[in-house]
Amino acid sequence: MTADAPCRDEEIYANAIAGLLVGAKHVAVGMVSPIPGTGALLAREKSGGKTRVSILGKQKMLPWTDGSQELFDLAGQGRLDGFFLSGGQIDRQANINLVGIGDYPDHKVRWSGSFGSGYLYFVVPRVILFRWEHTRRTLVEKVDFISAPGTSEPGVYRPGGPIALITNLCLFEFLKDRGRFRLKSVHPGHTLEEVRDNTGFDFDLPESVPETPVPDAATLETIRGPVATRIAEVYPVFARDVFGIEPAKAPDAA
Amino acid sequence: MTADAPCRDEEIYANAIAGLLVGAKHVAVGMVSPIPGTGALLAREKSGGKTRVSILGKQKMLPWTDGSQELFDLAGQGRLDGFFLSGGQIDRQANINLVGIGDYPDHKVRWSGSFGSGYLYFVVPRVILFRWEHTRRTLVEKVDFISAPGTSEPGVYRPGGPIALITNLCLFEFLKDRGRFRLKSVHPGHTLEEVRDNTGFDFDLPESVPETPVPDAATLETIRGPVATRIAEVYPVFARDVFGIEPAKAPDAA
Amino acid sequence: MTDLFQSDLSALARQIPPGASVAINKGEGPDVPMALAKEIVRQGIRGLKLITIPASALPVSGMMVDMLIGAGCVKSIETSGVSMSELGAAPRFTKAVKDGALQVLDATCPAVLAALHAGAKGQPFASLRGIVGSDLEKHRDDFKLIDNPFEPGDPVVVLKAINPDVAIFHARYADRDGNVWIGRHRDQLFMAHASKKVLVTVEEVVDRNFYDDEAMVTGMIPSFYIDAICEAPGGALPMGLDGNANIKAVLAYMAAARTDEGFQAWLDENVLAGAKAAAE
Amino acid sequence: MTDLFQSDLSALARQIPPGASVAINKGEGPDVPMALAKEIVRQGIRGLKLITIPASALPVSGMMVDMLIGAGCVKSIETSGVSMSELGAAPRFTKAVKDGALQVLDATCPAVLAALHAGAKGQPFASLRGIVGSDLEKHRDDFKLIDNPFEPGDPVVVLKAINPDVAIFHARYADRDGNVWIGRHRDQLFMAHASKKVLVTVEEVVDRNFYDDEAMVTGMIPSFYIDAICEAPGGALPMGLDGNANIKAVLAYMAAARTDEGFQAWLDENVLAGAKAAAE
Repeated sequence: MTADAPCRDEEIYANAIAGLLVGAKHVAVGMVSPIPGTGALLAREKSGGKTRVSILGKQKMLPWTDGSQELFDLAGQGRLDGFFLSGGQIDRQANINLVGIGDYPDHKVRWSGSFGSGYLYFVVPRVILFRWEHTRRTLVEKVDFISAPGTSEPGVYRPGGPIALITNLCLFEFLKDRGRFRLKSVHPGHTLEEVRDNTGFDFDLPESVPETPVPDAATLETIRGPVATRIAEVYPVFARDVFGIEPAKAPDAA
Repeated sequence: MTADAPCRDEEIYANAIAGLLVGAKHVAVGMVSPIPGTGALLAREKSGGKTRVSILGKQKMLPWTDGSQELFDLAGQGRLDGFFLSGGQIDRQANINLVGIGDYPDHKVRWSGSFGSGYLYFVVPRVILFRWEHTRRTLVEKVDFISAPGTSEPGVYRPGGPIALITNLCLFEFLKDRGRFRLKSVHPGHTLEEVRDNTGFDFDLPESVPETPVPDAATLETIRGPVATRIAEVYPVFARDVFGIEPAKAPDAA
Repeated sequence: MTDLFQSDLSALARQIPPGASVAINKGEGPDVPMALAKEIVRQGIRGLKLITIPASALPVSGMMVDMLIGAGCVKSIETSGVSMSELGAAPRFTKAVKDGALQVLDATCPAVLAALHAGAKGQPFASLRGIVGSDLEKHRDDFKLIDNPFEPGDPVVVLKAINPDVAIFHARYADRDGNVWIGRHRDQLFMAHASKKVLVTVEEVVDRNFYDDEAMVTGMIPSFYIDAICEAPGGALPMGLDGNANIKAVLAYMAAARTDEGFQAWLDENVLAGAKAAAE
Repeated sequence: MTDLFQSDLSALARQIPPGASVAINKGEGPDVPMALAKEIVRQGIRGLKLITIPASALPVSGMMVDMLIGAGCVKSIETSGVSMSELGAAPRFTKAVKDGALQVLDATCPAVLAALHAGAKGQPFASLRGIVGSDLEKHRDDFKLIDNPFEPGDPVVVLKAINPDVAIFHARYADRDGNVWIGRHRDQLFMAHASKKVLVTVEEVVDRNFYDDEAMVTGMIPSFYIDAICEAPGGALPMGLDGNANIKAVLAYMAAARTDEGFQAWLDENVLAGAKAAAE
């Protein structure tokens, strides 16, 4: 893909994510998170390599030497600044549900599971939530199951938590003190009204709502060059669909 | 040293120790325990290699791949059958003191410390106590500091504990139910009276008191051959003094 | 040569009793015991309580767990997640939960790891930050919220130690004495330390002793943790030795496993065919 | 090249604040940071709270700790044991305790390791079997006897996590990017994970990146745990690279350290001489 090709939504999202990671020393990217991975790798490029990015899912791309526990130990030690979480449902208070719809355990719909959320949400200072489907089905008043709570009562050890939520319509920031979201920007081609109509919970508004910036030419070149090449090693299907590239090594050579 | 040389006391002790380890799968030997090490290695030879012996103090002789914790983890998992402990003081109830004489922390005499005793004494099924100086100073009615207790109250998790105590005068077995020692045999050249005079606590007696056996010629050959060679790698000074051999590799090549 | 070696997978699988709790690792590397899992299906071992260390959410590990569930071998699963990663949901897992045919003990990754670690040390429980106020805590008898004994007013979750009956995994090498080389896949080491029985398939048995080579010892599980080993080249397929999954094979499985009939046909062709042929 | 590298030991030692808690490993291998310890003595850093992982009871590690105590650098020591192994007692340690000049926090090895491990995970405490009914438990505020939350009536000791201010050790290699190779000396890895600052001397800095070689990665501490590295060939002497101590040198130290005057003369000759010459 050349730098002339029109900017894709995924690139706008990744650019917005990179903007939330300025100054981070170490960012990890969890499972099934190709756009967050793209955003984190972009942050790394923009930092001149100072931001370390560890992408889960492929052992040889990880710096660990102590097994799966090392990601969590690193976070527990306060050495991990950024992480990403999603949710089948996300609610007004940033509670996330990765387990299923309906009463536990008799779900109408069962999702994969809570993964590291029940821990990392508490200890990583900059957790970025992402959920591309922005509807009243996904962004709800109250989740059916709390995989991890958005806020904690006073006295609970909680150095970490959500700082933002990005969707296919907009970017929210999370106000820790108020325990609720505030709209930060609306993506190009979408409107505040559309955001309101499709959000199942109430949120705060700034005085004026800006548009989410489109990445400049240099940023696009970085995304489509070194970032795309690296993301293809972990997310071959995504890289093929979005950047039209194949990983250097065929992923299906068994 | 040839098999004709007279049997040394250390060889009698090692032979008695080996007799306590028949059928053990894995025996570890702690720091500064050359005679227990000799006994354990003899048990290994007699088992045809089935009894594994891990001697602490020299990394390259240890099978661990998970650091110092592995010995204790192995014991915690119930995979370690035998271990050795000593004490500056050992009392009637098999409490051991590795810390010092007098009131803690203002000791008249300070020893090195409790090492793994506070844990291993609880979880290793066959702990063999050794204290070569058999006097009323070392074998006391009540220790000044309990590094590790000989018995525990009902309800305390305690799969392990002492099975025997060997000294330069005799071999005691420990009666768990009664929480006290019973004399098992007196070493050649010593008497029951001598044992009584030099023991600071009361102990049970069998109907008749046998003499601790002297190792036979084949056993002596094993001790002075493969066992001595291996013990010299960890305890060069001991091996020189007792077996008159030098380690294959000079230990003081820095 | 040690007597740990078994000549075929069936001898290995026979050491897994029905109803056993079985630990399975994450599958980031070529360590998914797929060949052994297929043998479990062929032998019809049932009632298994799977424990994923800490999740089965990569294409091949997800597929293996999904297959065991679909084949009716699994009674419950303790996990932080089951999926095929970016390829999609695990079809048989999803269906079994919906049908109420599978008990899920929902966890979060570091909780599984911390509890396994406590088990590996022979200790009763581990403490873990986080979890407080989640629904995970509410539904697990083996997660308890206590007051930090060192700081009153500080609520902390403690997790009961996990000691699986059996751990199974695939590894690159075993030496002739039964030491198993895992490289930096430390999870298998913790699984081996924590489990009562450890069954391993290896790509290759090599005629040497790894203790002779400090570089190999560093990434090795000593033989005294291992109960049986079977040489099974390609035992992690469709996970390749280079750590890349054969995505086409996983997608073909997923397509078939969308329906009961499709799954059964896939099983017949890919798992049971050999056994049937041998029995005829 | 990373900016972790320091050109001399003095720059490394300056990063240890007076009064810091300092973790030191057991010293079974050629990993005793003796050269750095001597620099600590030269700089007169005082009030240190040593934590031995889990003991300092081998000839060279015992000697190093004894020297630091004798030189007045140490306020307290948390340890499971200090000695020179079969060579005998640690003379300055023994004297300092008798004089009431050193606070000893007596521990048992697995308690130190479990507490350090909890610290390495960022967790508040660890559970450990044993200890119950010993005098260790009675004298430690950071050991507490609680009722097992999962089994009422089962008393268990919990240990407060240890997070040292500084960890120091010697290692065989660092690569050009500051990754430190420790082989199977895993204790250093836990120390590095648990400590707020990690200062390392290495035998040799090699012009490569260990991530290119899976065999090296397996026994490596990644650079992001390391705060400063100084190349110091022979930095563990009198512990040799082959893991054998120079016993004559240790015995000479022990003979000298029997008296205050003898110890001072040994220090003058073996530690301070260079500094004095440089200052003149």
